[in-house]
Amino acid sequence: MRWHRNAMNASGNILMTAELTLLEAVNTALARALEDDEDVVLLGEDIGVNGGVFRATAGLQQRFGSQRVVDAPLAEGLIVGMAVGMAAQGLKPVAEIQFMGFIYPAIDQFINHAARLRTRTRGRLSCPMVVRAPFGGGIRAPEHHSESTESMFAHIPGLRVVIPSSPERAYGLLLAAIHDPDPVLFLEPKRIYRLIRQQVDDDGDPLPLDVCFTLREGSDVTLVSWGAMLHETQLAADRMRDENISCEVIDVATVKPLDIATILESVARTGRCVIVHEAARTAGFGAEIAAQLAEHGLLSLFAPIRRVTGPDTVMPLLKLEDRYLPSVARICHAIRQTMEFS
Amino acid sequence: MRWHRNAMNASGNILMTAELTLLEAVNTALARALEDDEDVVLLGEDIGVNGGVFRATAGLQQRFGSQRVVDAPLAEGLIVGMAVGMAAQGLKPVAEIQFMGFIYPAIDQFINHAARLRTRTRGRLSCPMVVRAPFGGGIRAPEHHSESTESMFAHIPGLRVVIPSSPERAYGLLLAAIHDPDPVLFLEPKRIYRLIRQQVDDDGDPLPLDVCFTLREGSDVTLVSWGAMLHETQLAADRMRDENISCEVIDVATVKPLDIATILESVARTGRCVIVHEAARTAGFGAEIAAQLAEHGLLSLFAPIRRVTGPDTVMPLLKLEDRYLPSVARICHAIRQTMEFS
Amino acid sequence: MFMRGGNYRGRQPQPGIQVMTTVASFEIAYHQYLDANGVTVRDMPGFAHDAARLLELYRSMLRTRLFDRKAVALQRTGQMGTYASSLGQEATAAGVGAAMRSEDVFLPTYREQGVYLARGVSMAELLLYWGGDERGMAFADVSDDFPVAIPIATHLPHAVGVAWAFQYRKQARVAVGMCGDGATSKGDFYEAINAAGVWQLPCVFVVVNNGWAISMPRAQQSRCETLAQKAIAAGIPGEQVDGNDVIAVLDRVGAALERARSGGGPTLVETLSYRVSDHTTADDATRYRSEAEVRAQAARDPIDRLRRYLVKAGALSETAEADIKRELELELESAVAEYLATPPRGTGTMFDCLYAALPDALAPQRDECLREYPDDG
Amino acid sequence: MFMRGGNYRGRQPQPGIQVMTTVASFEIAYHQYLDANGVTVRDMPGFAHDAARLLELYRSMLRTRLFDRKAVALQRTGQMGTYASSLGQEATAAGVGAAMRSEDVFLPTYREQGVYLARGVSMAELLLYWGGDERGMAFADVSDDFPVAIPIATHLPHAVGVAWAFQYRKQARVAVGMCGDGATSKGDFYEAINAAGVWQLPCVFVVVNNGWAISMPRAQQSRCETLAQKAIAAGIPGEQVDGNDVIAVLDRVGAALERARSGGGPTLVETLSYRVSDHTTADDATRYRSEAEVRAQAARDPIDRLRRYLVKAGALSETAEADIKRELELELESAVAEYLATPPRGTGTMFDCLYAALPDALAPQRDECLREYPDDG
Ligand SMILES: Cc1ncc(C[n+]2csc(CCOP(=O)(O)OP(=O)(O)O)c2C)c(N)n1
Ligand SMILES: Cc1ncc(C[n+]2csc(CCOP(=O)(O)OP(=O)(O)O)c2C)c(N)n1
Ligand SMILES: [Mg+2]
Ligand SMILES: [Mg+2]
Repeated sequence: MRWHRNAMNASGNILMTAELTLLEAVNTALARALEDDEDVVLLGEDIGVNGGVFRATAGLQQRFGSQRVVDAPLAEGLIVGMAVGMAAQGLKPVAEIQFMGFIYPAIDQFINHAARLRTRTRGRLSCPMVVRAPFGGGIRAPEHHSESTESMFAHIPGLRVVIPSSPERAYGLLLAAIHDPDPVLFLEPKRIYRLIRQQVDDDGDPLPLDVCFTLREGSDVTLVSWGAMLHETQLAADRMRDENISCEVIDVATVKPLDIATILESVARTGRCVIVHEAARTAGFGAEIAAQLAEHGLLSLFAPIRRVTGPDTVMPLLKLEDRYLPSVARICHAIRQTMEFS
Repeated sequence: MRWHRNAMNASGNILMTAELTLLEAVNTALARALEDDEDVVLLGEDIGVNGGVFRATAGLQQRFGSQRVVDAPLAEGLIVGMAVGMAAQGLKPVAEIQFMGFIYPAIDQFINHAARLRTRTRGRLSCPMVVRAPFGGGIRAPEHHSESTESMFAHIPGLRVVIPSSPERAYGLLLAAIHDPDPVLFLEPKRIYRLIRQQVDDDGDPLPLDVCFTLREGSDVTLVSWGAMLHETQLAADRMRDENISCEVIDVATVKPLDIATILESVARTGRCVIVHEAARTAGFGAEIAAQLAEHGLLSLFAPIRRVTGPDTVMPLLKLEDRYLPSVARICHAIRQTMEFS
Repeated sequence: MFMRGGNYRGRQPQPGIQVMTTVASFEIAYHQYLDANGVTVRDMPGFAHDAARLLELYRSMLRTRLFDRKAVALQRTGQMGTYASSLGQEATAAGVGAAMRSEDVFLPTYREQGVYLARGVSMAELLLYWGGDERGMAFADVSDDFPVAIPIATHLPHAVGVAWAFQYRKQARVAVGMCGDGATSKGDFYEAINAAGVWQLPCVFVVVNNGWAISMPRAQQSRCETLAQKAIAAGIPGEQVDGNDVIAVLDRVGAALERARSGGGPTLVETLSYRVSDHTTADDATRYRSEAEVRAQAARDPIDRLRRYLVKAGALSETAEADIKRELELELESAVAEYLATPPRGTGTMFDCLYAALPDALAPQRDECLREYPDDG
Repeated sequence: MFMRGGNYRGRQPQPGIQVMTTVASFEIAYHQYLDANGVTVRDMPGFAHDAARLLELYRSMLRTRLFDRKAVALQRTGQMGTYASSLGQEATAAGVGAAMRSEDVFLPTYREQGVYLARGVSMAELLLYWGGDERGMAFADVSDDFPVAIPIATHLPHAVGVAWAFQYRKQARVAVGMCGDGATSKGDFYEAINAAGVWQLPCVFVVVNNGWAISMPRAQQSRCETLAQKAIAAGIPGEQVDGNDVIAVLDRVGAALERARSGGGPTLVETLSYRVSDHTTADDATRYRSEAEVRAQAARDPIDRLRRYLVKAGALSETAEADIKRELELELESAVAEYLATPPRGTGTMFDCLYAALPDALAPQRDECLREYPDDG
């Protein structure tokens, strides 16, 4: 990280600005949250001395102590379940699941507890907790390390599912998730952990949850994506410009609850929509967006809504994983099909 | 059960026909499978002497012995994990999860193992197993006993998700699931376990998996549903007939993999589609069907695709659960909106 | 539980010795004060010399029994949902309830109304919950206790988290997680006791071994001789207590709470009791267990046991007992009236406590809901 | 593990007695034959008098070490994916591999290439798998062994299911599930050993306690004195073995297998070893443990230990050793060549083994895939 100026933001926080990777932005946001609120506690496997297998928590235990940055036994159900108990006591636990492929022992805690503790007690108890997990493929990792199953979590009432796609949004959305009074699953697209650096103000200011971010305006087709696939989606939009096709690019960012209004408004203008995600197609979150467009935006549509996604197969091991992930070419192909439709 | 004739079917099996409830049809299919193949073994909590909390396995331990109908310790992850091991050894375990609300500790086994053992070993090992679970609301049960989360499982590559909606289909589809060489999640709509009796031939003949069943032909609108909601959907179709609206009713039956062809073909004729499911709307399986229609059937559509579903809230306790479940009135309302759309 | 040895690292076996080295050994203790006839089998603990304290325990057990009986009756007459009675297990509930302080946090299953009542949850609230209304878990007078956990053993990791928060904030509070014998087969149970051991958290796990998990007898859950010994896997103390002896329960759970409160770490207490009732009102236990077995348990009844002791000790007269009963009946009657008079939740309230504030995305669904059910808000 | 008492049901404490009753007691044994210097500390088991058998074990350990070393080298030069070396743990792998019969079923984690090799899986297959190709788990010569389980402890319930199938079919076969010390914190581990106990299944659980779970030292996983004592929670035998003493491993795992095979039920064996390497090639262990600790382990090296014993016993000459090494190097070289020459899987094969037959619903996706990558089938 290269910090390069100090100032203050409106709320009087010291403002450090640096060119950060997404991973460093996560680390910076965690440090900020630990600094600002002693109810914030990090919990996970290998997050302490080791600083996390991706280094997302590097230096934090050294800086904040082992009472604030806690190495847990190897048990994901326990980790998320403990977070529920801590949160019910008013702490703000931020749990790390080492890879999304190991989150499944904890689904029970998400669906049967975290997401409904407030409902079940009519507001007497609540769950202000965050579970962070790196997800997605493309880093040549072993089996079970590359899947994207955000839509399974997006189906859980009472949960938020947030996915940053840039260092800046990682910083602002993670702080927002930690401040949020309800449970948030924060999925970090590990393929772009170190892909780009971006100027990030460490001013403690969150970005809004529950809204989509329009990354680029365009008039011919709306491209909707989230997480790492926005990288390819943006490249596809660049390439389309050369073909005189103007793409609007939307980062969904908060997958649940979904800000369909922004997408509808865009598609009302462009009349065309291509949804890009890495997860398997069937019952992926693209389906929900397409369904809402088919329900509320049908008359705007000039062409079928296309989904460019991973196939409904098991994510293959590293030799083939690039063939699984939607490529720029595949996205371009879908955009062209959409444009040519009549 | 009232058995009322004996005969033989084409394959020479003794044919018993009876008026069965869905629950009895499940029991009959299990008995048939146990009878026909000693590799079939039942496994679950309270399925033995007690015959299952819904009596789905009533009498089976008495008849086939405790080596074939096995009471397991209280551990769902273990039960499904054991089934993987048994299936890899060539047995055909049929595991029962007492309520779908308790299946989540086993999701890890579904997604990381059962559904991919064949892929991971390139066909050397496979998982010919069935997991049965009663699901859905409407029986005034305690918390966590009423949810429907089929879409979470429909997202898992390599899995089949099958949901019967009548005694006849329960019998035929369950046998098909047991014969299937791959893992099947078989979800039983407990609200209609005892709702109607239907003539069922205990002939050991499976029904086809991976296909939708058209329950009623119609020309104005296609109603797509599965499981218990087909009951209300059919009632709505009846009611619409009085309003001179002709409904085609499709039972999806196998949710994964989805037979979209049947639905597309129907909507190509009717131009209108209402999808009805009990599960929460967002990322429910209705989204996948709507998305595929928006992709492949857009030009057929005269009106937006409507989804009539449970809201994205926690399923309330029994005092309000009827208000959560899509009512006949709600379905009729959506049909009328669809018909009136212009 | 006692541990000897344990420090295996330093030890090396001697050459030529034929036996292997023992690197750790353990014992599991069983505690009882009153036998089934209400006769003391051991010197009484200090608190038991206070008759008022014992009468309070007696009243607590009776209160639970009357509440359970009423709840079952309401269910049978269609005025309530499925209900899980604790008939025969009242001593465990009363003992745990009396051992805890109000600032402690209780994390129960569905069969611990007795502890909730001792904690200050009202009867009307419990009836409301079991009647199918989430407001029954809003608890007017108890702020931090957890709602009933229905998915077996899933609340035990919560207890660890709660206890972790106490330790972090240096509060002298204890989290008490209760579960059944069946629950001890679940990974969550084990992960929780193991983690509580790692951090030496102020957490007490009470396993109510009532012999059955629906139709599964205790012996089919695990080959272990006692459930208390599961503590050994977590390196924490574990012991067995006669769960129908309220004095033993209060004494041992009290000791575990004291140890936890003063930094001594977690304990697992197995209370041996018996589920005299069906599993729930939806169950028919005659399908899987003999009536003889159940009848034999009558002799171990926890309320009779303490009554005999108190009567013999001259601490409980017939009139005193009648007074207690009358008072409890009155409380129960007014609770039932309050429950039955509770106006229904409006349908729209389904959306109220889902998130701290309703997200925009859900507003249309709420509107749709209120369009269909406009009259009840 | 020994059990005494245990039958608590029949016991009643005597009135007036101040101590509580002990209802169960347990001991955990530790086994070693060769000390770190290769000196016997105990009379050798029968098989160890057969020099050829010991040489075979020696060769097996060496084979694993050379394979690991080569795999790491391939990874470092970009010719393979992330790899988990078993450096320092070869005795456990060789012992388990030698104890099993070919008809048994092995269920490993990612660090047990040594056992796979002993089972007849080829080096080229293992390289293919770690090189990122599922065909490496298709195993030409081993039919029933499970593929590597990456999600920790999730394969132990599979072992229970496999063992259940053996028991059901009355086959004299054993399922062997291996996992690490970290894995013992997971509910799956516990649920599996508990269930194996309930049905007394032919199942052996080998916990390789190598001191670390990535950066977490063993002591932070659990407060228990030994991991072997976790068996007590399941009511099954558990014992500790020097995991760097291949003779002890083969002897004790062999005994457990024999007991399992003959209907005596499951056993948990904890083998004490040390992970000398980084966790995987993606890890840097210097971030969390001292080099001094690692260096100290050199003295416990399992291969050196057996070599010293064999040399002293006159069973291993320098030329014999050189011959073994040369032979292994040749095998390795040809395996690497085979691996590197394996033609890639066609992209369309992603769809091939998903189901027994490709469902219609997936055909368009397969077509789409082949349109994008037409050249490789
Ligand atoms: C995870 C889970 N699986 C299954 C059930 C269904 N179920 C409810 S109670 C019960 C038995 C519990 O037995 P035990 O823990 O001994 O408690 P008890 O009912 O005896 O108090 C079962 C299997 C459940 N609630 N949760
Ligand atoms: C369920 C799950 N959680 C986390 C991980 C990530 N992970 C891989 S190996 C490992 C440590 C395992 O330690 P141990 O069981 O001792 O085995 P060892 O690596 O020492 O052989 C972790 C946490 C995983 N693979 N699975
Ligand atoms: Mg019980
Ligand atoms: Mg380890």
